[in-house]
Amino acid sequence: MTSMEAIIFAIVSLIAVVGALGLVFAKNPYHSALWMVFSFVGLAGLLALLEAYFLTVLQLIVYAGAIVVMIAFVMMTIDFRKVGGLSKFVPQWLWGLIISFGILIDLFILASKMKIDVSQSGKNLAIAGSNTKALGMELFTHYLFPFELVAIILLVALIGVVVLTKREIK
Amino acid sequence: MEWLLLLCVLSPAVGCIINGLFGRWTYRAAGVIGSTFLGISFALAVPLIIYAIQGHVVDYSYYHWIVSGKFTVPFGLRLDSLSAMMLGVVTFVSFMIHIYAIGYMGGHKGYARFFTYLNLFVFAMLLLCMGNNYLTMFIGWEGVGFCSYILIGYYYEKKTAADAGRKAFVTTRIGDIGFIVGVLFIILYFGSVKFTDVFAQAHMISPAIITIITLALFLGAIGKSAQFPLYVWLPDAMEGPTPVSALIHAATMVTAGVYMVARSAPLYALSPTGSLVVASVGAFTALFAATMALTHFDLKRILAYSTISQIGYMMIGVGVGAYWTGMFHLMTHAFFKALLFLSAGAVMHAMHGVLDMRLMGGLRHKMPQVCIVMIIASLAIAGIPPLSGFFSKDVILSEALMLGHPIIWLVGVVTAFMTAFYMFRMIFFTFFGESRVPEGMHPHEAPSVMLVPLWVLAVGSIVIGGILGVKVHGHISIEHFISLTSPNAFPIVHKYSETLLIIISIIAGVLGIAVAWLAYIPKGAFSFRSFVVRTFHPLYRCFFNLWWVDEIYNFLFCRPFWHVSERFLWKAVDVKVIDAGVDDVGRVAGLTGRAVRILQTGFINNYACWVSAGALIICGWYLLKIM
Amino acid sequence: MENYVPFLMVAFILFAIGAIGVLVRRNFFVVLMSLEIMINSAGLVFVILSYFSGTVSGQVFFIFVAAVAASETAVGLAIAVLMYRVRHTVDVTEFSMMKR
Amino acid sequence: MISYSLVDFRPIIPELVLLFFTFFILFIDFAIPKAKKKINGFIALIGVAVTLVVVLSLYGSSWTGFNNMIIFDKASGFVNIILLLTAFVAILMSLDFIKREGINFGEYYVILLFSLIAMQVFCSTYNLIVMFLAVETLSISMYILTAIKRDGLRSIEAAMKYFILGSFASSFLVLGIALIYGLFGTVDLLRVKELLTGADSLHTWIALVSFVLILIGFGFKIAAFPFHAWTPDVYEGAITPMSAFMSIAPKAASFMALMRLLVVGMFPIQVEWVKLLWIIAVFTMFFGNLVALWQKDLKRLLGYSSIAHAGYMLVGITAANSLGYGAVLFYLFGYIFMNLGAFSVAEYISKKNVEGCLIDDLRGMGYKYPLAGAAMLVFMFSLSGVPPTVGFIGKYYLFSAAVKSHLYWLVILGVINSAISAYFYLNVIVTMYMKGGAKEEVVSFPSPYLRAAIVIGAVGTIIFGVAPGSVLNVALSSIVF
Repeated sequence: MTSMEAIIFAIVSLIAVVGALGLVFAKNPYHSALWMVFSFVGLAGLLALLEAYFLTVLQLIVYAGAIVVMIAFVMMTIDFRKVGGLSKFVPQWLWGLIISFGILIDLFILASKMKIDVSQSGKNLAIAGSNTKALGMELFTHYLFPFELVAIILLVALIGVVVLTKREIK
Repeated sequence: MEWLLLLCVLSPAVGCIINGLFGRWTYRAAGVIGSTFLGISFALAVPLIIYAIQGHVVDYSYYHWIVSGKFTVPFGLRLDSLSAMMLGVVTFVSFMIHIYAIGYMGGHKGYARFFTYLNLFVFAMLLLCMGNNYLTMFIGWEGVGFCSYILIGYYYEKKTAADAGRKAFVTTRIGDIGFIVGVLFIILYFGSVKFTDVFAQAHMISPAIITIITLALFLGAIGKSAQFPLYVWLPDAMEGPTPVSALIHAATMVTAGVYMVARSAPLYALSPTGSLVVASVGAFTALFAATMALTHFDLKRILAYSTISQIGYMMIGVGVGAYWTGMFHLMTHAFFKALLFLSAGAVMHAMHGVLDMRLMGGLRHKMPQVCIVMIIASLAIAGIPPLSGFFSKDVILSEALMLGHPIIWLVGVVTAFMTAFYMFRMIFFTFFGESRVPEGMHPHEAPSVMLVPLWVLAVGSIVIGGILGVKVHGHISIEHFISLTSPNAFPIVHKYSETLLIIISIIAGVLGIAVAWLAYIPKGAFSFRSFVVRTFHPLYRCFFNLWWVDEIYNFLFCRPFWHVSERFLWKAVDVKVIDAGVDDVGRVAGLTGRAVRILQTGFINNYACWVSAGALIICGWYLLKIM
Repeated sequence: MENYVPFLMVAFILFAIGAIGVLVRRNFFVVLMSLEIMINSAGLVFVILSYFSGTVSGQVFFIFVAAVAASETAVGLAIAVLMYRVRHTVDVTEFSMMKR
Repeated sequence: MISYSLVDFRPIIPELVLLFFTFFILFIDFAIPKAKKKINGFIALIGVAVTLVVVLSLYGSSWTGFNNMIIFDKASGFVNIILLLTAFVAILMSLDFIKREGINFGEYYVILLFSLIAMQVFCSTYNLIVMFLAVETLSISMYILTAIKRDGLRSIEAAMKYFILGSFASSFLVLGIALIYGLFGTVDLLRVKELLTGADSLHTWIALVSFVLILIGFGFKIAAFPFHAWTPDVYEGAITPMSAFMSIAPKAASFMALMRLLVVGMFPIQVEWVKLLWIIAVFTMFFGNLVALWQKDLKRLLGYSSIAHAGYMLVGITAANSLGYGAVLFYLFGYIFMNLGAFSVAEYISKKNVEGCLIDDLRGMGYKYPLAGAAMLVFMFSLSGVPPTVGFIGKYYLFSAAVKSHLYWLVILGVINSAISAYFYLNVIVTMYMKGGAKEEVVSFPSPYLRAAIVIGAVGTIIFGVAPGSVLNVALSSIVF
C-alpha cells in the first residue's frame, strides 16, 4: 500500500465507520438515514480504492441514492411525533453490545489468521480491458443463471410490496 | 392355519372398529358386540392351540413392512407353544372379563367407548404376543401402553384417575426407552428382528453385547411388568374401572414383560448376568411388594401389590433359566388374579364403590357366591394344593433352588408365606367377622352376568394347574410343552428332594393362612366365644384367649412389619424416593420446559441475540482452537 | 496493494456495528438500515477478496448481494407500513404479543 | 467463451413449467372478476400437479446446466416431489380459507409458486451463490406470505420478526459465502471439496469457521437451536395454510441444501461438523419438546414440535452415512402428511378472523367430527412416532442410521425425546376425546378442499406407515453424493 493509498483508505474507512456508528446511535431516525448516506459514500470510496469503479457508481446511485430516498420517503408517511415514547434502545442493549463485540473479536481473529493467495492481487481487471466490461462479461456468461434468479427476486419483491401495501381488496 | 391365526388376532380389532365408529348407535349392544368378537377370537384360538400342542409351529410373514437392502421387517405372526399359551390365556381371560364388564359397566356413560378401548387393548396384547419379530412385538407393546393410559384414565373427570393414567404412561414409557434401545441394538448386531434369525445367530455375537441387549430389553420389561423400581404405576392403575384392572393385572400388560423375557430366552440363556439381574429384581420385587400388601385396607390396592409380587415370582422363574415355570405361573396367575379382581369388583359394585375393608366384614352372608370364589382364588394364590397356584409356585421355587439360587428360593418361600397371610387377612376382614357396613348400604349378590365369568374362572383356578402341572410320563405336561421353544439354559447343580420342597412350600402357605386366622377371626367372635369358654371350660378360656395372641401378633409381627413396610418401605422408599423419582422425571421435564420457555420472550431483539450468540459461541469455539 | 487485512477489518467493523444496530435499537427503520449496513459490509468482503485474489466474480456477487438487499429493504418497508397500520407504532419491542 | 444451448435448460424443466403457470396466473388475474378468484387457485393446483407429473417422469435423470450452476439429480427430484406435494395440499387448504379471511387475490398464489420455484432451485445446486439467491427469494416470498393477512396483529408481528431475523441470519450467510470465496476463489461446493481436501490445518479451520457462518443461515431456515426463535411465532401468526406450507417445504429444501453443503462441501472436515451437529441436534430436540409441554395454542405447539422434528432429522444427518441422509428425505416425505394434516385440522376448527387456535378448543371434537378427530388421532400418533404410522418408520430409520454410526448416546437422547413428546401429543388426543364440556361448541370450517387435505394427510400417514417400502427405497437410493 502506498502512502497515498493508505491515507485515502484511512479517510474513506473512517467515513464508513463513523457513518455506521452515527446510523446506529442517532436518536432521530431521519438522522440515521443521513448517516447511512454518509457511511455508504465511505463504502463507495473503499470500492473505488479496490478499483471496482462500476460498483462504486452502483453503490452511490442505488444505495446512497435510491434506497435511502425510499426509506426516508416511507418514514415521512409515518409521523414519529405521534408515535411517541419511542426510546432509542431496548432494555437488554448491553447484551447486544457485548455479543456484537464478541462477534467483532471473532471476525478479527479470523481476518488476522486468514491466508489468501495474493499473487494475482489487482489483476482481476486486466482480463477484458475495463472493469465494467469485465463485469458484464462475467455477469452474462458465467453467472447468467444467478442473474436470472435475481430478476425473480426483484419481481417477487415488487409484487409482494404491492400486495401488502395496496389498500382495498374486498 | 396362518390365516386362521391372523383372523384370530384381528378379531378384537374388528370389534374395536365397529364399536368405535358406530358407538353412537350400538349403545346397548356395544358390550355384546365387543364380547362376541373376543369370543370369536377365543373360539379360533382353540384349534390353534391344539395345533401348537401337537408340536407344530406356524411362522408366517404376511407382508414385508420395512424393506431396505438385506434387512426386512415383516409383519408376521408366530404360533408356537409359547405364544399359543399366551394366546389361550389372553383370549380366554379377556373374554371372561368382557362378559363380566357387560354387567359391571351397565349404565355407565361411554359404554361403547369402554368396549372400544377394551377390544383395542386385547388386540394390542395379541399383537405383542403373536408377533414373529421384535418390531411387531413393539407395535403391540406401544399399543398396550397407550390403551392402559386411556383405560386407567377412563374416569377422566376424577383427577386421581387422570393422574394415574398419566403416571402409568410416563412410567412405562421410561421402560420403553430401554426396549427401543434393545431393539436398535438387535438390528445393529443381528441385522434382523425376526425371532428365528436373531436366535439362530445369538451364539455368534459377543456375550457383552448380548448382555447389553438383554438388560436393555429387561428395562422395558421392568416398566411394563411393574417391577422394582418402576412398579409405582400399577397400584394406581386400579383407578380405572375394575374390568380394566383385571385385564391389566391378569391377562394383558403386566405379563408382557415376562412373556418378552421368555420369548427372548435364547438371548437370556447366553447371558448369565442378564438372567441374574432378572431373577434378582424379580425376587426383590416379590418380597418388597408382599410386605407392602400386608398393611393396606384398600381391597384393590392389596391385590395390586400382590400382582407386583406375583410378577416378581414369574421373573424369578424366567430369570433362573426355567422359562417354562415363569410362563406356567403367568398362566395360573391370570386365572386367579382375574378372579380376585373381578370378585373385588363385585364387592365394590355391591358396596357402591367402597373399597375400604374396615367398612366391610361379614359379607359372606350377603354375597356367598362371591365369597366362595374369592376364597378359591385366595387359596390358589396362597399355593394350597391342589389348586393351580400351588403347582406353578412350587415349580418356580424348586427350579430356583435346583438351578443354584438358594437365596432366591428363600425369598420366594418367605414371600409365599406372606402372600398367604395377606390374602386371608383380606378374606377374613371382608367376608368374615361382624358386619361393619355403614348404615344405609345394602350389599347384594352380583348379577349372574358377572357371576358366570367368576365361576368359570374359579373352575379354571382350581383345575388348570393340576391339569398342566402334574408331571405325567407322557408329553403333555407344561414343562414339556413350553420347553419346546425355550431352552433350559443352565445346568441343574443340586438335586434336592422334591417332596421336601413341596412340603416346605405347602407349610409356608398353610402357616400364612393360620396366622391370618389366628390374628383376625377370633377377635370378631370374641364375645360369643369368651362367654362359652368362661361358663364351661376355664382351661379352654386360657387356651383360646387370643387377645394375647393378637397382642403378640400386633407387637411382634404386625408392628415391626408395619414400621418396616408402612413407615419405611412404603412411605419413605415408595412415596418419597420412587414415586417422587418418577414424578420428578415429569416435573424436571416440565420445569426445564418452563425455564427454557422463558427464553422465548417475544422480543425480537432477544431472538436476534440468540442467533448472534450462537454464532459467537460456535465460531469462537473453533477459533480458540487455532489461536 | 497486498495487505488485505485492514480492508477486511473495516468490513468486519461495519458488520459488527450493523449487528449492534439490529440488537439494540427499537425503531424498525433503524433496524432495517442496520441490516443494510450488515449485508453491504458482507458484499464489501466479496469485493475485497475479489481484488486480492485477482478474480472478477466477487464483484458480480456484490451486484447480486446489492439486488437482494434492495428487495429485502422494499419488503421491509412494506412490513413497516403494515406495522404502523395495525398498531400505530414501529417500535419492535411493542410487537411481543406472541411469546413463550 | 461460454455459450449456453437448450441442453442447459434440461435441469430446470420443472422450474420452467411452474414458472409458466406462475406467469399465467399473474396475467390472467386481471381478467378474473373478484367473485371468481378461486380460479387462480385451481390454476395453481393444476400447475403444481403438472409439474409433479413432469418431475416424476424426469426422476432418475442426471443433468447439469448453466455452467454447473444448477443440477438435476435423484435427490433434487425427490425433494421436488416433496415440495410439490406440500404445495398441492397447501393450496387445497387455501382455496376457501383465503376467501374467508379476505385475502382472496391471485398474487397470493403467484408468490406461493415463486417461493416454490426458489425452493426447487435451492435444493438442486452446488453453487453457494445460487443457493444464496434461492434462499433469499424463498425468504422474501415467505415474509410476504406471513404478512399476507395485512390486518392481523399476530401475522404482522410474525412477519416483522421473521423479516428481521431472516435478514440478520442471511447477512451471516453472505459473510460466510464471501469468506469461502476468498479462501478458495470459488463458490462451487464440488470445487471447494477438492481444494479443502489438500488444505493445511490452519486453512481448514478458517474454512470451518466460514462454513459455520453459512450454517447459521441454513440453521435458521431449518429452525435448529439456537436459530429457532422465529418458528413458533411465525407458525402461530401466519395464516394456517401458510404455517403448514412453511413447516415443511422450506425445511425440505433447506435440509437438502444443508446435506449438499455438509456432505459435499464440508466432506473433508466431516469429523468436526459431526460433533457440532451432535450438540445442535440434542439441543434442538430437547428445546422443542420441553417447551412444547407448556403450549396452549395448537399452531404454536406444532411450531415447537417442528423444532423438535428438525432435531430428529439432524440426528439423521449427524449419522453421516447414506442411510441417514436417505432417512432424512423419507422423514420429510412422511412429515408432509402428518404435519399438513395436523395443520389442516387446526384450520378445520378455526373461526373467521380469529388468529390462533387453542388446544382447549378441540374439546369434544372427537365426537362431533369423528372422522376429523380420528384423522387428528392418526397425525398425533404419527408425530409422536407410534407404529404403524409413517412417523415411526421415519424415526426408526433416522435412529438406526445413528446407531449404525455408533452414536449411541445421541440415539438414547433421541428416544428419550420421543418419549417426552408423546406426552403433549397425547394431550391433544385426550383433549379431543376425553375432556367433556366444551366451552363453546366446536364449529367446523366447511370446505370440501380442506376435507380433501385432511383425508390426504390421514391416508398418506397410514399408507406410508404400513407400506413404506417403495417410497423408502426411492428415498434411500436418491442419495448419490
